[in-house]
Amino acid sequence: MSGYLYYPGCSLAGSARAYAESLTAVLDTLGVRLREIDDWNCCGATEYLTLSPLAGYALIGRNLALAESQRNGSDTLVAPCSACYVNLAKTDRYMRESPVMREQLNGALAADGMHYTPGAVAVRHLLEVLVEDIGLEELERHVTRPLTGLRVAPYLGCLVSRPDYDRRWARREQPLELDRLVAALGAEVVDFPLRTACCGGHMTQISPDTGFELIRRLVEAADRGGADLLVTVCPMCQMNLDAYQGEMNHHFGTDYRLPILFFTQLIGLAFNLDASTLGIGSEVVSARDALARIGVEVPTVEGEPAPPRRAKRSQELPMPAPLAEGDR
Amino acid sequence: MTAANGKHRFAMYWAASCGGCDIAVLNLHEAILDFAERFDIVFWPAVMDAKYRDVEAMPDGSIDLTLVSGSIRNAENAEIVRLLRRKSAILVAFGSCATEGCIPGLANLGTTAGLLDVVFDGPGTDNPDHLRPASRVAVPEGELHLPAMEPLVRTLDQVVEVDYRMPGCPPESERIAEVVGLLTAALDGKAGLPPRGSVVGAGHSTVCDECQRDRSAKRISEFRRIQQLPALDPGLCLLEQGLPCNGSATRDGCGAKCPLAGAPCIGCYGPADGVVEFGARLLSAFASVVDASEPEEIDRILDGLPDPVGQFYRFSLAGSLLRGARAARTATATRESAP
Amino acid sequence: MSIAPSTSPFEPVVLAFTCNWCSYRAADLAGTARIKYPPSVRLIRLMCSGRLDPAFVLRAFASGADAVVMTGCWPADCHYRIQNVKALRRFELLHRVLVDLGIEPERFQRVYASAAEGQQLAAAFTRIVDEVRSLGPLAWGRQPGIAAESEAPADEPSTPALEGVPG
Amino acid sequence: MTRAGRGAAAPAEPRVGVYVCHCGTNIAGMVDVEAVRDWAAERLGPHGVVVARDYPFMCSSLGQELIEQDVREQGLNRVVVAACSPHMHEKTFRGACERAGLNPYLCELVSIREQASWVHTDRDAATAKSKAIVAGGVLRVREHAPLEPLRVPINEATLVVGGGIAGITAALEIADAGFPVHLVERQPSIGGHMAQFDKTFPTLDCAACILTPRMVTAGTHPNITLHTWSEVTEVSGYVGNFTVKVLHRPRYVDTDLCTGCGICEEKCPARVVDPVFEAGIGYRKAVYRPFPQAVPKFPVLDPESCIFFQRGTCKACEKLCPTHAIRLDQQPEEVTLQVGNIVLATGFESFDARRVEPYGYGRLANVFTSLEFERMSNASGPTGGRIVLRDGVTQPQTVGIVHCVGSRDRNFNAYCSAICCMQSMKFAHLVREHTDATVYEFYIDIRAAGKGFDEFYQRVQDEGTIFVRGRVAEVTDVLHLPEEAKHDGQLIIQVEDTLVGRQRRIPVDMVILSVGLEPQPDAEEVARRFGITCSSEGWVIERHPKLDPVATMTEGVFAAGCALGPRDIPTSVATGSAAAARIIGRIQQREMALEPIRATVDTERCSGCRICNDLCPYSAIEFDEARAVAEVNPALCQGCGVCVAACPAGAISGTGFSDAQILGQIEGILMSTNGTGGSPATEPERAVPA
Repeated sequence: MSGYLYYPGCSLAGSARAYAESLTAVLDTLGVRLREIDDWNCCGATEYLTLSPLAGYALIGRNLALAESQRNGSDTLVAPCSACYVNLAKTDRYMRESPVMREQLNGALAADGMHYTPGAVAVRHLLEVLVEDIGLEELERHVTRPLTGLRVAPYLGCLVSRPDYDRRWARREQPLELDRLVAALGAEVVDFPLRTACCGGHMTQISPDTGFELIRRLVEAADRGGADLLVTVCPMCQMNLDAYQGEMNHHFGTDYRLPILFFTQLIGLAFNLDASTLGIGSEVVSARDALARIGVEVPTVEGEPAPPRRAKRSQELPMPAPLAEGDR
Repeated sequence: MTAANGKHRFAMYWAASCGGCDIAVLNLHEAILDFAERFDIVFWPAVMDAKYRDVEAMPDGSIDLTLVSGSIRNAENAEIVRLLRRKSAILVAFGSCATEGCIPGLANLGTTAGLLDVVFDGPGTDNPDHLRPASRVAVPEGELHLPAMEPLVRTLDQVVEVDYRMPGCPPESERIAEVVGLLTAALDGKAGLPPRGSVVGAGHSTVCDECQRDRSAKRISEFRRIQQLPALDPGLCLLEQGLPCNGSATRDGCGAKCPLAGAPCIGCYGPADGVVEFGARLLSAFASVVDASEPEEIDRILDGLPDPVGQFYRFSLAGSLLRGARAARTATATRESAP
Repeated sequence: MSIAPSTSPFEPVVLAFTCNWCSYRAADLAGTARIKYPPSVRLIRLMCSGRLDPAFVLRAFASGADAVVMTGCWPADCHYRIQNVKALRRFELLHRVLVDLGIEPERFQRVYASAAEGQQLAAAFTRIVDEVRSLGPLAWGRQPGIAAESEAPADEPSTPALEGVPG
Repeated sequence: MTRAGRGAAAPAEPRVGVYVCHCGTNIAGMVDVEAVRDWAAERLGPHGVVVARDYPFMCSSLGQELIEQDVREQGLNRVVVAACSPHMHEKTFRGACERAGLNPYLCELVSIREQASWVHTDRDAATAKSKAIVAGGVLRVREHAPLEPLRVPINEATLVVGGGIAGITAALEIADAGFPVHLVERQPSIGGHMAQFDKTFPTLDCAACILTPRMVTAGTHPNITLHTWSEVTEVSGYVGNFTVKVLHRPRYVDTDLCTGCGICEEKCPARVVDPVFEAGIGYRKAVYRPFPQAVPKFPVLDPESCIFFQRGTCKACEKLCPTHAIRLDQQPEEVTLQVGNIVLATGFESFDARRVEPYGYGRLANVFTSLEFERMSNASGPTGGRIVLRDGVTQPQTVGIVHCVGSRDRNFNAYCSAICCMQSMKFAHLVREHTDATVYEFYIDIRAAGKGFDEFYQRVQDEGTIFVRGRVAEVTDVLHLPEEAKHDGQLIIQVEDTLVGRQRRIPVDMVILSVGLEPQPDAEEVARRFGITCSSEGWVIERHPKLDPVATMTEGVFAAGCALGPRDIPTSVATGSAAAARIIGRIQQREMALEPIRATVDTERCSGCRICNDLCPYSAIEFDEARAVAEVNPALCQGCGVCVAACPAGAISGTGFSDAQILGQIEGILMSTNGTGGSPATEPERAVPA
């Protein structure tokens, strides 16, 4: 497996350290090499672009230029954070499409003797690399502790599959890549329609009532689906759902205790890696009870799928089958 | 016009030519004696001394039959063929160079300047002062003149009107004997002349007509060079063995000597009657039987023809529709890149 | 005599060969729907792109076309089942030959268009004209020095009554 | 090298007439037709043009008479008409020439409308291009040779593919005219989608009541052979003379013995969801008739769901059949049919609503598709006509009907599905008729353009249905707190109400998705099999969308019904009848003239290289081993010209599109049209003022 250029972004060095630790542990196991680009800077988040587009895009473009100059055979730039991923992909796309933008940004970069050739690197999210490049079969091969019996709500957040500049996701409204990955680990995917709904973003700071309601919907939907825990692919989503769950409960008078893990933590558990190397324990809503369901009580055999939760009534009309992979 | 001695007056000129056509005529063997009986040779630089001014002194139309071999490369070639045209009753473009341009015509793939660079400054040439031939050079004795090279090699009919064309590199001697016999009979008034402008000394179909190799419906999955074949099937069509044989589009008349000897036809007899572009016929035929439908696979098979222009235009470039395109583009590119 | 003065912008002449069943009808559809494309594109109808003899393309370039387009049915949608595949094979080989003969690759292109794709065909024509416009005229016959051929006799391919090369 | 082409030599010195059409202002508005006329007369004079005229409408009888008169009086032996596409009026002008005694193939129609006036905006450029097009036509027509059309006999039998209402109509019309018809249907019964419906809009008459008599007539008609549970696997030949292979899938029932009593179906223990006729909300047995009025009356046995085929034991049907008609060892059977014409009435498939994920179909139990609702509202359907939620019991109190699901949506299909406004309003009426529910219609625009349609729209409005103009964003069971707490268990429809200009969240018990119509999933493959073309969506392309809406580009193959695009029942019936009328006319002619565009080999020049031998998909090229030459069988040749372009010896020539004709056209089209010599301002010598 050839190496990938790696853009960690600020969260992975801070609030989402568990993400950084678990992805390192998992990729080491898979033998995938990440090469962190030297001297990277802020991805631009959302603020810069609204204040000063040129400065914002130039900030992002600097990361792309660094990646290009450090390519050395790898031409995929992996970002684990959804916001970083979108910003980098967006800038590359705009530079490919707009000669004006290309000229302006490269003009700005030239101040530091830098240059970016649009399309020089392919910006991709870690989830996509794991599912498409490494492949579910390879992941399954490393699963030594199937997560049988663990019911998981797969949550992508709003940024990964939208706006999807390069049409990488087959079903943008409800991408199933994370579902398939979770299933490959042996866990049960629960019905969770809010895969791509908003986690609240910065609303927790600006308008807490709105933020809490957005968090509530996600937690409530996962709970209704019967989830033991929810996995995310984005540091912002993880923080909102995990750190603000208590305040949300307080606001609505509810008592949800839904653990929020990074998908890499779940993969690490299935690979039978030590929980401490996966950053487990650093979450606010403890995953201890949920994780007790695997590895301890539940035997590690391929189980029958869980029975439907409602008994079928005789007059009930049949439901259509779920849309199969590859259907139009 | 017939000379006082009852002989017809004959001339043969070589323009840009290797001399092979002249040798092919001499190769008539004993028949050359008959030839000498029937013709007064008034001008034939390859075999006898002659002066242009002698030709200039002849009355217009006084030469009964003139064969011109070679393509038109320089001002001298052009001047002499115009002179001969004026002096000749029948002018035959003789051999591939005169009819189609032949090997000299491939010079049109580059510029004259580029050609001179290769010749006068190539790795095998010691020319420290980078001298080039010039059409006028002043020396102490006066000014020397050399005929200027023309920017493009031309076929004879691009310079003067020709009465007949006789293809081949060189034309086969038997065919020459036939044609000379035919024209002699006509000059003697014993037979009619063939229609003006027609091809003489060749057939009306293509080389496959004379080739005895076994053929079936064609599908080519690989083009190969002869040394890449494990063994040459002695009886099977060469094209079907993957050898790029030009026989299917090349006018018959040579007796299919090359393919019958196991060497692919290279196309020296030119196209069949009425064909607009020889190279087009060949490339269309080859491409039609490429056994592939996907672009990648088609590409792979076509990669077996590393020099398609050399394959399809070896003899006909100077007479082809796009004969000057590459020279012109190269010249433009050179001019534009010049400071 | 028809060479545009150097001050006026160059407008290429593009000859497009069309298939009676798909691209010609797409061109008809472009007309019916009043979809615009540059007037420098001129069409010739064949029954199938498989009828396109390489000699037609060479003749077109020799007679003054700045670009030639082969249009036809999409792969596997040929009205004559598989004949567009033969067209494709010839296109590929002819393209190699043309490049070796000094014609820029953009001057000979192929475009697929079903009978319903008037819009797409017009867009392709517009794109090709733009590309060729930026290449400039082919005009190899009028290069300095090359024009020496003009002294050729009546045997020149173009009949004397025809004008020289437009564009 | 000489310029001699390979076409047949012109019989006499060409005398060409050029006729430039104004087409009202269609051409004259963008092309200076007088300038084109004058230019042709002057500059093309050396190429044989002896008369050039313009006329407001060349295709009018006066325009045609102009040509006829010139042919007679001026001895024209070639005609070029510069007007519209040859696909429009080639026959017209050839006819005019023929009436004047000139071989019709000595006429060339060049298009300065579709190719110039309609696609360009610069009058000078369009005029210059028109001159070039005319010059191309003149230099081409010089090389034309007189031709005779090929005549082929028409087989009386017709193949109709698809047994929906369009196919049934076409089959009945042809059969009633006295000619044999083979009607092929993929499903066990004819009837198509219409058989699934309860009511038809806007009259609300019962679908079964009007359809079943026609099905029975088709099933018993002496001139109609039904091939149900069958598919066309191969088509070869050409108009008048197609050979078609039809695969009869095994029914596992001997139809000679079966009486259609239904005991096998009743006794069959395997009960499975019926995704086809019952649209997935009802059940059928492993041996079944899709519905009681099925034609033919014989059941089919589906081995996928049959206990015997899956587990090896059962055979209840075989044991209990009173006439011993069950044949569990039946094999597929292929029959070969000879037909002269073909009607493709292959219909549509409903859009798969699961693809619009935000609408939750397949996840949210009480989201239904239009086809599911059709079956539910049908008295003989799975609920006996009761409008209920997925639990099979509860009547909805509120119903939301969503229009344009999969239609008018660039993510799915850009086109309008034509029937979904009307079917949605029909649903609203039916819900109101059967329940007290409040009904919402969520629409983009109401398209009620048919006869009685808008009146129906008014009626449904009067009945109290609430119309909300806006595209539904989402159907969800995720509630927004606190205001939606009371709607737990219901569905929320999120929509931007564009008439009031705000977002609304409307709670409902039941959602009906009015799904669009899509081509059959194998439409492209079928098109390829029948040698016709489809649009990029997959609908059959008509020969002309307005003037020839049921013919295809392929002679002898017609289309009807929704194979051509979304349409309602009356239009499906109309196109079925229209296709039938076209075919009956042809059969009565007994033979038909085809364009004489064929390849021929000059065997004198053929060297027997065998380059061409493998190039013809119709096997028209034969190699004569004895003479070592190739020959073209004109009966099989379709005139594509591939072998003409391939022949290395130049020994193959093609009529209608000879080298000389095309090279002439190239020369003409590339002729300078804006040079100084031909200034239209000067009075042309040969012009004949109109």
